[in-house]
Amino acid sequence: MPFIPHTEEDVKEMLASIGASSIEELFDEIPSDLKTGALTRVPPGMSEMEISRLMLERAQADGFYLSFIGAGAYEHHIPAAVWQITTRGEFYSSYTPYQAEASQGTLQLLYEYQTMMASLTGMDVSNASLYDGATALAEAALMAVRQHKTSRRILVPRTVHPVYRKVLSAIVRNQDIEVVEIPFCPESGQVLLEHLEPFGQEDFAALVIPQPNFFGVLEQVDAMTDWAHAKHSSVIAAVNPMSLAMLVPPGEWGAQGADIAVGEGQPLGIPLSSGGPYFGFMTCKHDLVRQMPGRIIGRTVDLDNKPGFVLTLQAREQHIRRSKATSNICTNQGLMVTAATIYMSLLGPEGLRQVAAQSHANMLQLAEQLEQLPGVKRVYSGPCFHEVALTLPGPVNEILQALKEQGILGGLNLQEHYPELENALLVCTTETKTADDLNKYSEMLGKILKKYG
Amino acid sequence: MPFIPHTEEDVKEMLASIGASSIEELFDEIPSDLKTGALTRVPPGMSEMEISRLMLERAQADGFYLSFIGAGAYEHHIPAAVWQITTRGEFYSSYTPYQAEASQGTLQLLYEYQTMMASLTGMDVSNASLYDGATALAEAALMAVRQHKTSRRILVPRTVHPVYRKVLSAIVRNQDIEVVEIPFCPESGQVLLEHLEPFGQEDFAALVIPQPNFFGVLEQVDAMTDWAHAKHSSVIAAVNPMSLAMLVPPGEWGAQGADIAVGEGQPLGIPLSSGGPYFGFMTCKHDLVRQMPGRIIGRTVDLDNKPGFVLTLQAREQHIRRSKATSNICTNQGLMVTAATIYMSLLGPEGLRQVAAQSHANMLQLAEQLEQLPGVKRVYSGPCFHEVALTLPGPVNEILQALKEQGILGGLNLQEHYPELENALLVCTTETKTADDLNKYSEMLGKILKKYG
Amino acid sequence: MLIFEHSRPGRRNRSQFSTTTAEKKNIPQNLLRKSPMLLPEASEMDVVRHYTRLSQKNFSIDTEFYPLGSCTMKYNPRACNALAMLPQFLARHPLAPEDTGQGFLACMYELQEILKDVTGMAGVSLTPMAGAQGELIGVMMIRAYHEARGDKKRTEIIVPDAAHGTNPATAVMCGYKVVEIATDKEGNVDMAALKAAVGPQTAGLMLTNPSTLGVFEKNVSEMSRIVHDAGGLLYYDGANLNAVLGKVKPGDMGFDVIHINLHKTFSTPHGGGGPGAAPVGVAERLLPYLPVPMVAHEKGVYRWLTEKDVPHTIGRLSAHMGNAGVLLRAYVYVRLLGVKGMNRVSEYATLNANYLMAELSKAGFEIAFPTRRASHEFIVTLKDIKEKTGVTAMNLAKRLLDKGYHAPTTYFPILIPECLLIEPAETESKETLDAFTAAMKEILVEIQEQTEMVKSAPHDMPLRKLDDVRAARELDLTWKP
Amino acid sequence: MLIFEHSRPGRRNRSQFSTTTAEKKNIPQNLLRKSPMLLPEASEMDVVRHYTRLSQKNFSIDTEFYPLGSCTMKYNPRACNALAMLPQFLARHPLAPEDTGQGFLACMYELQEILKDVTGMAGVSLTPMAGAQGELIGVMMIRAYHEARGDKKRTEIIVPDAAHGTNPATAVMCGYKVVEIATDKEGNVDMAALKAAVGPQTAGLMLTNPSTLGVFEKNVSEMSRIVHDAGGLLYYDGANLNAVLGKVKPGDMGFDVIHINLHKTFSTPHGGGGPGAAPVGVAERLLPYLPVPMVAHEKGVYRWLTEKDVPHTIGRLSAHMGNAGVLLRAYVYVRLLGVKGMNRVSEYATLNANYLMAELSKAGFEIAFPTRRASHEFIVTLKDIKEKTGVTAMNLAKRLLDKGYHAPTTYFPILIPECLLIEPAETESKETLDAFTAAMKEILVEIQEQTEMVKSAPHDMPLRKLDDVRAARELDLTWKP
Repeated sequence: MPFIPHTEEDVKEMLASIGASSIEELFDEIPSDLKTGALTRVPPGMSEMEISRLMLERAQADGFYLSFIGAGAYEHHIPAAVWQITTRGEFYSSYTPYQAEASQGTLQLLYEYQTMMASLTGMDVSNASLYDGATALAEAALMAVRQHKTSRRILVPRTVHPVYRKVLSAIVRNQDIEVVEIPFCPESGQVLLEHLEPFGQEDFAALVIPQPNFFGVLEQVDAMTDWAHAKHSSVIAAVNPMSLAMLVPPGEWGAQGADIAVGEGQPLGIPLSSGGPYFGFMTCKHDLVRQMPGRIIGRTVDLDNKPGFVLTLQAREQHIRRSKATSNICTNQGLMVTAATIYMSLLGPEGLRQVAAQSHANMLQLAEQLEQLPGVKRVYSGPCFHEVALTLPGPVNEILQALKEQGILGGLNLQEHYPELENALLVCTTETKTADDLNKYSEMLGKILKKYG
Repeated sequence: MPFIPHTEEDVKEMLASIGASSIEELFDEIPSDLKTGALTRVPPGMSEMEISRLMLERAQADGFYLSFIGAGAYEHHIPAAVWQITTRGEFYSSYTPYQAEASQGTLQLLYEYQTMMASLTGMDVSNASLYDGATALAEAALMAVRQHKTSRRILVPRTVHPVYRKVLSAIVRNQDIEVVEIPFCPESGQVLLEHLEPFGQEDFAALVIPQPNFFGVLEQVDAMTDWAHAKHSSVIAAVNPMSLAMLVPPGEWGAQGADIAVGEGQPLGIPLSSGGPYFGFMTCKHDLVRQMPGRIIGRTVDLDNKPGFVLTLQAREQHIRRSKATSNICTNQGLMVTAATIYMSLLGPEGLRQVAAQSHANMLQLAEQLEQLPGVKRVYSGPCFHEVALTLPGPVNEILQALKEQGILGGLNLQEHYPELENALLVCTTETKTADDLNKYSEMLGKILKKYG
Repeated sequence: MLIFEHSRPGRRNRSQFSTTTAEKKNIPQNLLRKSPMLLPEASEMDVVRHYTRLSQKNFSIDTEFYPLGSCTMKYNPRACNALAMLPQFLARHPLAPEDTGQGFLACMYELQEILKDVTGMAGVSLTPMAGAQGELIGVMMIRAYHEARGDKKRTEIIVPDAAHGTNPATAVMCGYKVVEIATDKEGNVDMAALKAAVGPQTAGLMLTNPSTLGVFEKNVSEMSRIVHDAGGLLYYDGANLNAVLGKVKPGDMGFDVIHINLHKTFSTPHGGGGPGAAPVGVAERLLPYLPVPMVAHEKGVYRWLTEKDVPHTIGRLSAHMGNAGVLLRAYVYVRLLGVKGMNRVSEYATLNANYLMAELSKAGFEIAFPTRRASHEFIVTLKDIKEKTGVTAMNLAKRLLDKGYHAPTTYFPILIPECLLIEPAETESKETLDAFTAAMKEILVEIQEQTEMVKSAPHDMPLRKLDDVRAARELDLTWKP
Repeated sequence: MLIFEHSRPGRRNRSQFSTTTAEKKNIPQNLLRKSPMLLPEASEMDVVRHYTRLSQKNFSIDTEFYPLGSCTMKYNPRACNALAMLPQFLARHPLAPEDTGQGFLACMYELQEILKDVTGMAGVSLTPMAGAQGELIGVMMIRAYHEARGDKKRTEIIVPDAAHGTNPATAVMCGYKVVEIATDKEGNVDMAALKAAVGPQTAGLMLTNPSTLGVFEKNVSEMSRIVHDAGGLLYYDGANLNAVLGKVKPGDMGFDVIHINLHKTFSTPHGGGGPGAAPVGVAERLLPYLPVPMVAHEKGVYRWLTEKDVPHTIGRLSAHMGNAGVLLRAYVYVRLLGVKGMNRVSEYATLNANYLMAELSKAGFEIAFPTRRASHEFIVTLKDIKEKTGVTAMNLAKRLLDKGYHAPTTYFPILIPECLLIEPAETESKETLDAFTAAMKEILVEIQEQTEMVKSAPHDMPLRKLDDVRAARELDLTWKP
């Protein structure tokens, strides 16, 4: 019996102690008409050897590609130490640190994480993570609405990740919160004040500002932040944490800084893994801390006055407050945060700066090379971080298919999310791409585009 | 500076404490004419990201094959837990357990290992491992010579692994020990008493008995053991530990059992890894323990009478005895033994029996299928464990090449080591081979052999 | 010592640094960061040493017995971790084309099918990233169902008072009013209360079965009838599915929607508090509302189902498809167990719970529902002990830490005073349960003989009892240099 | 608790068991095992838990500072482990055709070339599996060289009295007589003794430089002249190569043969006592004798060199090609360090040693060779302390364990009474060295004020001092049920 240690003798002795004649008897309170018949779609058990081979074969079949896809999930180098430590049994198989004295490892790590994330985003406090970037944005919207007493409107530019907007809508819909889409400038790829103004006539709880936005373009965050604050609304920053090694952090946007910063933590040491598990981060100004969902760790002392760490502000949470909780969330993405904390510690500020700078430089280099191909040009004039939208001289899906046959995943077809963007491709470079990689991409694309010349 | 933590300020303060003006000054006792010029063949440093990509590309280039090669190194399934635990920093990065109080983890594990190996081989005691199977055989020969006062001859059948015989000769050569080769029966593939007799006229220190032998054939170990003992010589068993889940252990061979058992520990949870690191094991009868080379762990008590473990019998070792040591060896293969101990614990007696039984059954099945191909027949009539020597109707290297093009590594060309064995192939099956694998092999070989029909 | 205290200005971990300098840069000056980042400047060894040592300060399944009721802390097979982390799986971008991920998608598809079978549901979506999100999605589907039928008067969700706190919190997040109903003294939902609560305003009932009181709701079929007759739907909180896996299918009990905590029943790691994964399953009538993406298998090819395929979907609830790596681990687990293993999970979990309940009862502990079978968990109450000695459930819990056992769940469910909710899980051996019982007996003696010592436990942990009140009052949430 | 004590008859770890039954069997009855195997019958979780807990009882580089002289306990980069364990590398059979291992062979070839460069040698073989085997192979080549020239009168190997015990033990294993020569009071080999010992019977001299006394043999060039003039060869024990890596090439000092402990200088893991790896390098005249296999690179293809290519080889010293996986780790390490990193290793190792020597001297400890520069290690002697208080070097070593530091090497080299050989290695920070110095100072006070406490250390470890004498007298080497 896989993972079940009982010997026949054990079972006999245990049943004797219970006073039951069989294991089946222990289920005698279940009405017999409810008992399950045979499971028909669960295959017979496999040995570890058999499943290992199957999984290895499937992984082999999926293979490796030279990928230039970004769009919210980014391929960065992850130091080997990160996951060798993260998967140690003491982190991997431990429970939520409710018993603080038996969980100081996880608790201290989370406190360190909170410190790092607050500093990276330039905010005062951080929670211990949320599910992912998209749900973190939705939680931020709920938080802003709780804080803002009069409005349930959230302004969200169309330059925010399209799936994030879908998730946001799905989650807030049932709480009568209105998500208002803000258009953007088709030349620069940014939201300009002129796009905001029409929506500022009416009260709104928050403005979401993406940085960089979905097109990789940098928004004019200072002006946007000040505009929203002037309207007595909150600013929710939706940021790529890796970009913050290079860019002004949300806490310093405009005169007062954003109120809440959220985003996808995946770039900080989490493998792409077909989309998860990742983690959402959330930081905010101090006065919002009691509105923040999710777990929060605090430093305190023990009976001997020695410093230690505990889960704190639990009065916000569902297991205490039940229907009055700030959110129904009762987990964080602890193991992912473990990895991210080790990742940030291994890279340090200078390492993170280098990753960001190299990712950015590679994007500029690749864009330059690709723009030399006939018919290829940048869609937007705004400055970019490490992604760029390009117009191609032919149908994107067809071109991507041709690139894939050369082992290259060329990027994301933007038309999937923006019907108006015909033949537009979103291309990403991180520090993992070498000059050879960029050359390979531009050469291959050059060859393929001959057909459309 | 990779792995060097010093800041410029650290260096300044440290030099000030030393009273030196530069790091270079610390090398002032080295005559300047000895100082090295530039290193010309060491390439510039790479980042972890760069070397990771290079290694991944090289690993990919090497790829995976369906392998039927054995010949001393065997592909067995290794449970995932084995290496996840073995590579924990506390095992991976610890030193030899000289400080017993700070090394109880490693010491207890080694004591458990000694217990398992002694039982598996049916002997009284075990050391904590040697380099590999081949050197373990050489150490056993030296040990037998130390024990036997009058003879420095060792009888070694040609059915012993050819490379083991080479290593044995290379090591004992300088100590005026004579290695005498014993022929074998070309029909059965075994050493028969008639092959031994001519070499028993003169005194000899030990007879080596392989089980199974290099051809996969099982030797008549009882008769051989009794014969050697009758001549007042030691018996050194050279065994595959996995086979002992199925076969009579050396400690029970003949009337008295073998005196020393050695072998390659690789089948017990160690990956093939192009040949190493593996580990050699050595067990023996109690009265030989003080002749045994290598580390030995003993159970004792601490000042409070609590049980604990220490390195013991160190008086045999080079760091105490120097030129009078039993051997110059001062390491074992600690990490490999860690893996093997976890492996044996996870499989248990029944698991090990199943692996052995399945490996054996697969060999019989494959041999049966291959013998149905025209021109393919078993070379030897003796019973086999999980390897079998087959005669092919064409040149082995050419056929192996053709199989390789189909992703199959078909076995080892025996003629490399036995010039008289033309067109003979040594084929191995372990429990990792499925019926589909065996079919694939026999079908492919069938197709290839058409050419030679 | 915090990682920041290992930091020195200018210390560099060069092997993680680029060997070349990024030369191009084109970002307006006003957008460039000027303020420092409070990240450690430490050597690789110091980081490895720091976090390795930290890890050793944790209890975990790999080191201790964890009888945490309602959490199902069972062994997390190491093969699940190894196989989900095969390099190709880790490297795969979520937006990579489907034909570059057929191996991965095959695993997801098969997992969907297996979960449909064990839950008795018509459809499954793997998207939810945690139990609470599974609940949210489940209730959203209930709402979508009523709305699609134009049935707008249904404003209430009924929840038993023994339910997990997530149930009412979730209902509120979906815009519902929560109606709590009482539990009878045998641990069942009070049927009269249910009948009284149900009406045309009822959107649904959320139920955990076996309940958080560790007993099976015998009247579940009748409850189903009552709620359905009133036009409401039945939500199955899968927190305790481990207790009946392979024995009873929630679909057969009449449930319309279920979430399955893979980190409980399917043994994906808890990871110090996540990530989890909680696929949702639905009966026929809720199929149109399942969240996307899901995986379809057509003509030998696996592909994502999107909004185009499921036009009435409640939508997307994660940026991609949820916690794919967790799902892979669960997939490996179910394949290892196979069809027979499904049954064994609930059988041995139940055997362990009933045995431990019997032994603790014999040892002198008061069982909350002594006339009932335990499901995979049961409740001990220290009400009497507290009244007599002042020793609380939390004191006992802390004292257990000293003895090398993680504490059971304390003070939940809240309706049982001074309770310990104990769930041994099927992967623990009789010896471990016996040793735990022996430790509990020792504490019983200590409570009599060394009352103050027990009250001030723990004593043998790296730290003594921590001051929660101070933590909440003098908030210290980030380190300042 | 031993793993055997977690065992119960009939307990099965089924996920490791075949799901089918082996049906064929054809082995004579008399060859089949009848006796039981004393292996544990335990669940996977119990095994994982047992060995995880055991691991926590170890000191290790990943958790503690390890100033073990002559052992070079530096940080073992985790990337080396990860990359050597890529699935294809692990799966590759040693006898697989060369064209299925070009990636692996390329690494081996490049490692050979790099080691030739840093040692200044003409050829390198990667085969030896440990330092002691490297030595054995080195001396075997010396012997092969003399024998090939018909020079049979050379029967002696000269070894300084400060040498590692392996040196004389190895010489004896190669059939040589060992002649020990003395050390002068500055820690150098006594040149008069060397001259007196050298003669036509001299096969070679084995030397560690910097020596095990932590100082550089300044007269090494003269020693080389003396030995070579007498027809002997010079053997370099690479145990201390870390001290001069990139600074001095053994080949430039006149050495004919060297072994390089990769588990020291090249940071492959010690693994609780192995596996190591110790490639040998040789000067031109010993090239014909190098052990096979080695790797050649011809026309873009890597291939093994065998006996056919190196007809005078001393042969094979392992079943395959030595500890390939260890060599891969060393390869990754040298590529991470690169040419500049080679130099830095010796520079910062030397800086750390000299700093710690200065600080401990200021703290009141007696340095064995106070007038000399430390190499990467140095010696503290407790001779005076022992005379005054009875506290020994071993007492201090055990007390250091209580304070969270692994003990330095004690009682080696044996010619310095009550010695501690201290090697901090380059990967430790100034803060760690300062903290270690502080701990040493504390112990100095404790020696005065709490002498008996120090003598009975350790006190804060899982066990107190263990009885070695009883272990050797009442041999208990295997557990009996």
